[in-house]
This record gives sequence, C-alpha cells and structure tokens, in this order.
Amino acid sequence: MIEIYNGPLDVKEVISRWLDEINGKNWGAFIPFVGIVRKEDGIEALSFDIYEPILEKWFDDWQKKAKEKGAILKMAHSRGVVPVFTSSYISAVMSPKRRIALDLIDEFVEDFKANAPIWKYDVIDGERIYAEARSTAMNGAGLMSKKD
Amino acid sequence: MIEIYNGPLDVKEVISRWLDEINGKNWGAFIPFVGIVRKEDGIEALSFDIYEPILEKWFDDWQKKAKEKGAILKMAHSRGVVPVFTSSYISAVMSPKRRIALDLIDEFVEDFKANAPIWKYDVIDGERIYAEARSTAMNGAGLMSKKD
Amino acid sequence: MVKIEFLGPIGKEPILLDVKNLNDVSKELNKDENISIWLEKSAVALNDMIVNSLDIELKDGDKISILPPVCGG
Amino acid sequence: MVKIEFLGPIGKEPILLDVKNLNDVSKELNKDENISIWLEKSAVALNDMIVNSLDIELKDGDKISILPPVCGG
Repeated sequence: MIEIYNGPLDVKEVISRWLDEINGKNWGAFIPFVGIVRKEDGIEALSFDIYEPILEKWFDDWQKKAKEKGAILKMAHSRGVVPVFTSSYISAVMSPKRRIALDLIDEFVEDFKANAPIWKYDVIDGERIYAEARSTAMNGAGLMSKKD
Repeated sequence: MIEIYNGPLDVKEVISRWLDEINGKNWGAFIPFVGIVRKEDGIEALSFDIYEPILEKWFDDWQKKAKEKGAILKMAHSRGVVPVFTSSYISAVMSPKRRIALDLIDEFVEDFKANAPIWKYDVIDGERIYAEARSTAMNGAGLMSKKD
Repeated sequence: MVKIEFLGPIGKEPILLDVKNLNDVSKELNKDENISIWLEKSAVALNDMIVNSLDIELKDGDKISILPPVCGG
Repeated sequence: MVKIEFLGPIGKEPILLDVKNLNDVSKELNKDENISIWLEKSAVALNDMIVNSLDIELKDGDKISILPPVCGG
C-alpha cells in the first residue's frame, strides 16, 4: 500500500514508523529515499496530481518484483501543494542483503520518475504551472497519436 | 566527521538529527543506508574494532569526492558489541540531484565494505570470532607478502 | 457507452463515447485539436490497465484514461 | 626506532624495530610465521597513510600499521 498525504510529508514520522516495522525482523539493509522540494527558478512550492488506481497497480507490480528478491518496498507521496524545503516523496527498500537493496532502490526510484502516474506543477506567485519540461512520457505513450 | 558509538546505533536519533541538518537547505535528495545485524548462523551479536585515524582519512577522501559533485556524506558506526536486530552502521548522502545521490550512496557503501578499516567478529556463546570469510583484503593488500 | 478521462494537466472534463473499440476512440479524440496534441505523448489505460494496442474491443461501461507525461517526487 | 602496530584480529602487541626502510620491516616481519600469514592479505600504512611501495625510507618515531581484511557495517 502506498501512503498518500495531503501536503508535505512528515519525514521523521514516516521513517520512524517504517523502522518500527522492521524492528525484530531479519532485514539487514534499510534504505529510504527522501525527495525534498528544491527552491529554484522562483518556485514557492510544487503541487501534485495523483491517479491512484494506476499508481497502486504500478506499485503492486514493483512489490512483487521486490518480493521475488526477498525484499519489501515502501512508499509515501504528497498530493496537492508541497512548499520548498519540505518533502513530497519517500520510498524505501528493506532487504536481507545490501546489494539487492542498493540495486532495488535505484531501479525503483528511476521507474517511479518515468512511470508513476503523478503530475507535477510549479507554484509561482500562487499560480500552478505544469512542469512539462521535467516530465516524462510513460511507457507506451503515443498509442493514439495519428503521427505514425 | 564520522560518528562512532559504543554499541548499537539509535537509528531514529541519528536520522532525525541529519534531517534537521538539511532542513532549510537546498538539498533535493537525502538517502540514508541503515545496516542492521542479521540473526543467522547462530550469532547473538556482532562486534567491531575500528582504527579511527585511517577511517577518518578514508572518509575525508570520500567527502571531497562528494563535494565535487555538490553532495555531502554522513556516517555513523558502532564500536564493540551490537546485538542482532540492532543497527551497527548508518551512512547517508545529501545531494541537490537524485541521480548523483543514488550513484554516490552505492559507490560509498561498496567502498566502505572493501576499504574502511573496521573488523567484524561474530559473537557466538559469548565468544568473539573474526568474520574472516566475509572480510575483504583492502586495496594494496599483500605489499609485505614474500609470496611474490 | 465508454467513458474517457483526461488525467493531470490535460484539464478536460470526462466525455462519453459510443464506440466499439480503442481504434474508434483514437479516431474520435484526434478530431479535437486540444486533445490530439496530448495524444502523441500520452499513455492510454483501459479500466486502469495500461494498454499497448488499439485492437481492443470495448464494452458498455469501460473506462479509458489518457495519461500525459509524468513527474513524481 | 619505528613502531609496528597489528590491527584488528591479528591480536599481537606492537613491536619496535630498528630499521631504515619499509623493505627492512617486511624482512623482519616475514621471519615470524604468526605474522607472515597475515601479510599476504594485509594492507600497510605509514603514519596512518596507506602505502603502495616498500621503497620508502623511515625515520625515528615512524608508525607502521598492518591492516588485515576488513568488514564494516
């Protein structure tokens, strides 16, 4: 299950809770990835739309892949407005072995960026502007295009 | 500076403190790696020796490498006995960009395993046994060997 | 009737179409320039599953989603 | 005199040697079988810097460390 929150994430709460989950279990490596909104190009915040049904399926597929390697994935993401210097995204891997954990968090975060159905907007002077230049067409994009 | 503690690490305290350090600064990605002692092969704990002068130099070299990429590394490690299910090692990278952070934490943790002057012992029935089979000869090992 | 949803920044209300397959949906959507400019870079889901072919028959109540370029995190 | 320290699991007290260079240290240490078995897999540091050559002159008070295979974390 993905945790979706309105506004910024409480990073300490989320990570502490995930740490409690691994406590007493036989995980050897725990790697969280914390994404924080950077102050750049005059933005005051980012804002996010999420399409949950497809996001959950995307995550379930990754959870299956992780389980085949003996690992577990966790993920929390913000919906709506997230001010600069606060966190919009945390994911984590728990694995018996470090090598599997390091590979998985990398692959998971990269695929998340490319294929999780989440849309990002810069908030500048209160206006919400689609971050088109930083966005990536999903796998399978262009299926209905008449260009080909 | 590396943080060295006697016995297991307080993971929540360490990560919370590092999170406070990045608060209000312009880091986009924060990736901690938490190593936890696994219960296997009948061990009740691990125990660690550390040679600090060379460990600090090794870490300073990595910190320089990280800074050239605009990133910062953090590290905490246990000395002495660390029971199963508790943490002996936490490192972290803070970087403006996720790709640099993901690459750095991977390279740093792998080089840490191969070249940080730390020796690991299994604790079984109170006895301390050098974990020789899991240990790695450091870069430059064999310099004084008469074999060649 | 099938329902077409436009996600994220496309910013268009859902529409209902009386069509038999995904090819028909494609033809209909390409008639509207405000939509067709998104199609080139958008993925397509049928009942919340991403699809990779237009040769798919539709039934009454199916939901089609148009997913423009993403950027989570 | 230079001081030789044996780190981690080697479990031997430091020794003092009256030698001129690292080659001499190597010769001396290889005389003791309990030490020589470690040398093949151990790195060497001079005054806490890892060295990659034995052609290094030593001065009074230098510290040499023998570092057996490591496993942090």
